[in-house]
Amino acid sequence: MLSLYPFVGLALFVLGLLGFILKESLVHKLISLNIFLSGIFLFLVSQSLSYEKADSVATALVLTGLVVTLGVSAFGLMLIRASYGAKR
Amino acid sequence: MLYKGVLWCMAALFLGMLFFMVATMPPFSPKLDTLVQADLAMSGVSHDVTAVLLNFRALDTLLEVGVVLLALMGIQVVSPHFRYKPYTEANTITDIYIAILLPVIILSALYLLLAGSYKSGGAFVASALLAGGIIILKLTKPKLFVSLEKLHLRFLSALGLLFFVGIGVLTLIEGLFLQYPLSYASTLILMIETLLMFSLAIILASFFINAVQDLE
Amino acid sequence: MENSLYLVALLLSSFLPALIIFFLDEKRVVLRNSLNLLGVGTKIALVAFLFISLIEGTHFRLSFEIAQGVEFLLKVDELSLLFAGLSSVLWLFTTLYAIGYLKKSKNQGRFFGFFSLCVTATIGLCVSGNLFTFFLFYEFLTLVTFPLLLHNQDEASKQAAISYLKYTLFGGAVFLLGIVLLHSLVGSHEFVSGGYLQATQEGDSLYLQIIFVILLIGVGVKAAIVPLHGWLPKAMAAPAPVSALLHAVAVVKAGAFGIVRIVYEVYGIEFASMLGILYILMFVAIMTILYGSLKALFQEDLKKRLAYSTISQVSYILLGISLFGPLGTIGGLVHLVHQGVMKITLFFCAGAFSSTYKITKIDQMDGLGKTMPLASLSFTLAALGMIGIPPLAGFVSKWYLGLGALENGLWLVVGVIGLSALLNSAYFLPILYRIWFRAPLYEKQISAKKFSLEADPLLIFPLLATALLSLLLGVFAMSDLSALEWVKQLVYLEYSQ
Amino acid sequence: MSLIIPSLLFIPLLFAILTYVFQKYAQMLGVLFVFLWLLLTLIASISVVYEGELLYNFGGFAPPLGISFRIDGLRSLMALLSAFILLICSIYARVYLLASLQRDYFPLLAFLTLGISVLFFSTDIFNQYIALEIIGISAVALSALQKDKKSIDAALRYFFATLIGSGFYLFAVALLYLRYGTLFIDDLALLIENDFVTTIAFIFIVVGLSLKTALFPLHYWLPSAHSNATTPISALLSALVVKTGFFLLFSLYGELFWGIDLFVGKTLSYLGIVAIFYGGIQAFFAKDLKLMIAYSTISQLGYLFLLFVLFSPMAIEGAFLGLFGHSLAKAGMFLSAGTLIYALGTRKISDFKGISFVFPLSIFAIALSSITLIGLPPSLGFFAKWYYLQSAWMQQEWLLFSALLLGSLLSALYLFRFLILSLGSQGERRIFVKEKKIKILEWCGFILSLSSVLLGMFSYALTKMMGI
Repeated sequence: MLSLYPFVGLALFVLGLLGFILKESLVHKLISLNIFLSGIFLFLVSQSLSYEKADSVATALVLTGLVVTLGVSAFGLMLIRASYGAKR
Repeated sequence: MLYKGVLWCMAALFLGMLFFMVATMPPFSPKLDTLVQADLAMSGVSHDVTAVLLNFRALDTLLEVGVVLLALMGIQVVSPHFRYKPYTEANTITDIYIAILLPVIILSALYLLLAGSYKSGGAFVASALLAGGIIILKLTKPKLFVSLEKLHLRFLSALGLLFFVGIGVLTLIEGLFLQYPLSYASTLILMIETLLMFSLAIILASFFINAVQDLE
Repeated sequence: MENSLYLVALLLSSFLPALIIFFLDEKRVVLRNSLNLLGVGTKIALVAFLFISLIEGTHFRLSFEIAQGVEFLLKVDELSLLFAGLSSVLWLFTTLYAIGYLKKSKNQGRFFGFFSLCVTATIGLCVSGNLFTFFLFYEFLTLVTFPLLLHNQDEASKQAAISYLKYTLFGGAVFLLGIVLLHSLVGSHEFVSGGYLQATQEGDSLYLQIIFVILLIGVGVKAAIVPLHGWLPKAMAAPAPVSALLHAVAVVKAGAFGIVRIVYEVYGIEFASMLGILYILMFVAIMTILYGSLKALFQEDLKKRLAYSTISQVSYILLGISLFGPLGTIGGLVHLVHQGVMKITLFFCAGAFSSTYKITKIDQMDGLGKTMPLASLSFTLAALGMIGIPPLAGFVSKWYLGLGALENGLWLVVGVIGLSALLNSAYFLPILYRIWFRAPLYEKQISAKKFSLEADPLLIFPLLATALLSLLLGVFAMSDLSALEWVKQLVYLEYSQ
Repeated sequence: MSLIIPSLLFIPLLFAILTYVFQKYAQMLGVLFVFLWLLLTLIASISVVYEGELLYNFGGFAPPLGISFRIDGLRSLMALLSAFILLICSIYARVYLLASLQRDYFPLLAFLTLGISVLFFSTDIFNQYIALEIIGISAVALSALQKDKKSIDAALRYFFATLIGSGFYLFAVALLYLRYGTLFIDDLALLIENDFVTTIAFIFIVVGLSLKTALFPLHYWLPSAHSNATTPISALLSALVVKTGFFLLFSLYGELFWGIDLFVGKTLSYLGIVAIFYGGIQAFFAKDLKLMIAYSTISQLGYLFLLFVLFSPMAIEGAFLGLFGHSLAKAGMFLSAGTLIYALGTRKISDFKGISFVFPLSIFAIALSSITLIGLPPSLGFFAKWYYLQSAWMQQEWLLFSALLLGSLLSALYLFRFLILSLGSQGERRIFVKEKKIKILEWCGFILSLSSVLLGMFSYALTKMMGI
């Protein structure tokens, strides 16, 4: 039962990581990181599908992880702005 | 350029390896899911994900709300440096727009919150929607919350978490931390969810507002 | 864990005053001094008590395991009381002297605090029951002597302190290496009369010989054996009480004491002589004695001359140890005490000269006998003792050393002792000549007071006392209470194994 | 004792909220909190000593479904140690920081404590992920506390490093969950097999956590973050935050991957050796005092990673003695150095010439810390190396053996360079800030440094308490 989603998740994971390394801009880096984390979530939730129903614990983990990522990204964004702001 | 090329090649190899790993991975056996379904009756909610989030693994959720609040603290540590004055002129179009949109947003948020007990949804989704509403309100009427005292704002944003912890401490009287008595479970979860929605909406909106609010 | 409280009290009697002094205000002179003296008194009383109890056969011991296989062990035996008695009595005199000497100096609180800590470390060394504990106190001693050397806070004392630190830390590291090697070979054992290596001997003798050399280097830095003596002459930049402490009470003696412990109670004298390591020790001792005496001849500075004299005199102790046989051992161990008493007198006198007339060079000492008769007399007594004129203390130790050498038929050693006595007279007699037979450079300042000593009474009293002590130790050497008698008891124990 | 474990969780959380909401009383509440926290961890340690391992199921659901906390000797000791350091650093911060910064400091500190507590005690690998994020964000926010350009940029680097690190960890958690269907570490330990997925997960855990622990090639963020943060925070970061990553790596390695590891442990150890020398050499050539201490942290962290090739009980005891010693000594060193920097208004090492006459206590504290870092007896650092050396000897790891000895020599070199400089004669007379509060600051550093040396005397008791 191979579905496409886990592979997409992994691809996002690797691309996000690559973007993080290659991009110069801090905002790009942060977005790359978000893609990277989203890749993990997509992978986790799609790989845990069985009989077309997502595993409840995996879903809960992803939801929790999403919220954590949200908080982290918001903080990171603000740090980046502070860094640019301090430059001025 | 060479560096980039090498990196791309490595990434491709890496991805290939991961693909190989997934392809050869044994199929997932939802052991925990069966446990969840078995214990669902004890959780006080009918939706399994909500049961996991707010009962079986409530500690994760507690900490996760903590992370969000922590992020707000972090933001407030670094934000006073670059606030700028937003555009503040009154505008009829936005006024009408907000008057129509806001009730819809609030209603949908409440719906999402209540739906959490039997299907996908819940406090976080609802709070995201609500936060969007608050942000729109703030953008269109920048003066609106200025008079609100900082202390009250902080209190409101911490309220959900405080309530959650408080419930945890209260449950210590009878049993273990966050072990809801079965008869109250659904009520407690709903109360927690409601307050969480409220606080999280304020926190999420503060994420945004902290960056744009004027210095006064 | 028998009577462990007494051991703790013994250490605390100088440690607590130190701690309190650190927190005292600089101006609370009286309180500070009385605390110090209280500590000294307690310590001497405790040592005396331990002495009596030990004769009655009581055991004192405190142990607890620091890490797996490494024990922290304190115990009292005859040897430790010998050294503890010496340091606590001399501590009394040095404290009195220092109170007088530093009367107007700054940072006295710091000085006396570290001074007491220094004594704590020395007493800790005395009662250490195994090499590891010994090492801990040895390093502790390094650390607390360091601020004392730095006391004057000028360039010279800084150089001295840094040089001291370099030498002793190197020595400490080497010492530790030796201990670890020994530990990996036979495990950690406590000091036993007659040594424990023979009983547990496993490794080949070459390995044990190498370890001995390593240990010797480690401890020898503090004992100032050549070529590890470099820090000692430089350390003369410190104030006189510190020099007295370094040479007589704590540091140099700690090194010598360590060698005594290693030879007698780790290796065991018989095993050591079987391994042939005594010859190494003897060679080093002879080199040091001759080198120190020769160097002392060419020093213009009084304290430097005394420092080189110490280098050579301390090696008499090593020489005594290296002579296999009870007589040599008696000579070495009793010299540990006698040299301490005589050398501290010399330093007290040097300090008194320099604080009264700013005399630091030998050629400034002309006619001091007239202006400072008491100090000069003490100086003379101690110097004659160092040379080995009977009936002074130095004679007793040299006599036994000579006997020990003769017992083994080591004519070379006898020759060295004789030569060194000649050299000793060559560098001490000119000073005595200058003191007594030259016209004074400085006229005695006539004090307005009716009765006045030549210097501060607190400077004069201790040096008189120690000079008297060195005389008494020689004259009454055969009495039951003398150091010699105690050492004889001790040696009897070591050789009866 | 059923209250002790939940209170280890909710007390920090409660105080985080209270100090955040009631900013006016933040300082008072914060100080109350650190004392309370020390008391709690003390009670926890004592009850572990008397009752053995403590277990607690949150929500009343047993582990594979719910989340449980476990406190054993090692964990309780780690918590106790961190509580002690937190206490001293907070007292320091209470005096050192401006009141406006203290308002932000205490809530973040409470969150950091929460993260540390959850990370140490939780038995659920996803729960530990959240703990990692909590520690990460609060540490980043703390290091940006000063709000100047340098510290914010350093915090940003740190932020990205820690985020990538926890991302990797999350990926590994996802893989383990998908492979074995559980998040409970004891279940995983039973189920774990040596297959491809597990290996990949293991590598991700190792890379992610060594990024957080600043192992040699992944250390790039540490020097700037630790040296640019304000002093009490540098101390916390160096003493506690990096150690949490190491602890998690250790516990996962010990419980899950030890049996199936083929080469990763060796690689980690050899990287550790490189780190020892790289950090040491960088520290030797550092011009900036705090930078020197930060590089010394990199070097000292290398010693911890030597554990992964030996991994005998003795080596584990050694590693944790070393960890305790380094935490205390490094915190003490940062605090003392911070005091000096505050008093002189400069961070250049060459400006500290002759400072020992002005601030002897601080220099003494740094010297005591150096004793621990070099590994001279009777400090904790000595016994750490003692156990390590014995372990390396028995397992005939000669490379490690010699690295341990040479590493000590290198630390001695760079530490003595500073100490001897501080003993030198002062150049021109300079004006020092000599306020009353300097005394308190000096004592804070001194207490930590002293305890790092004196605790060595009790290392046998400590290793017994660890119960390895």
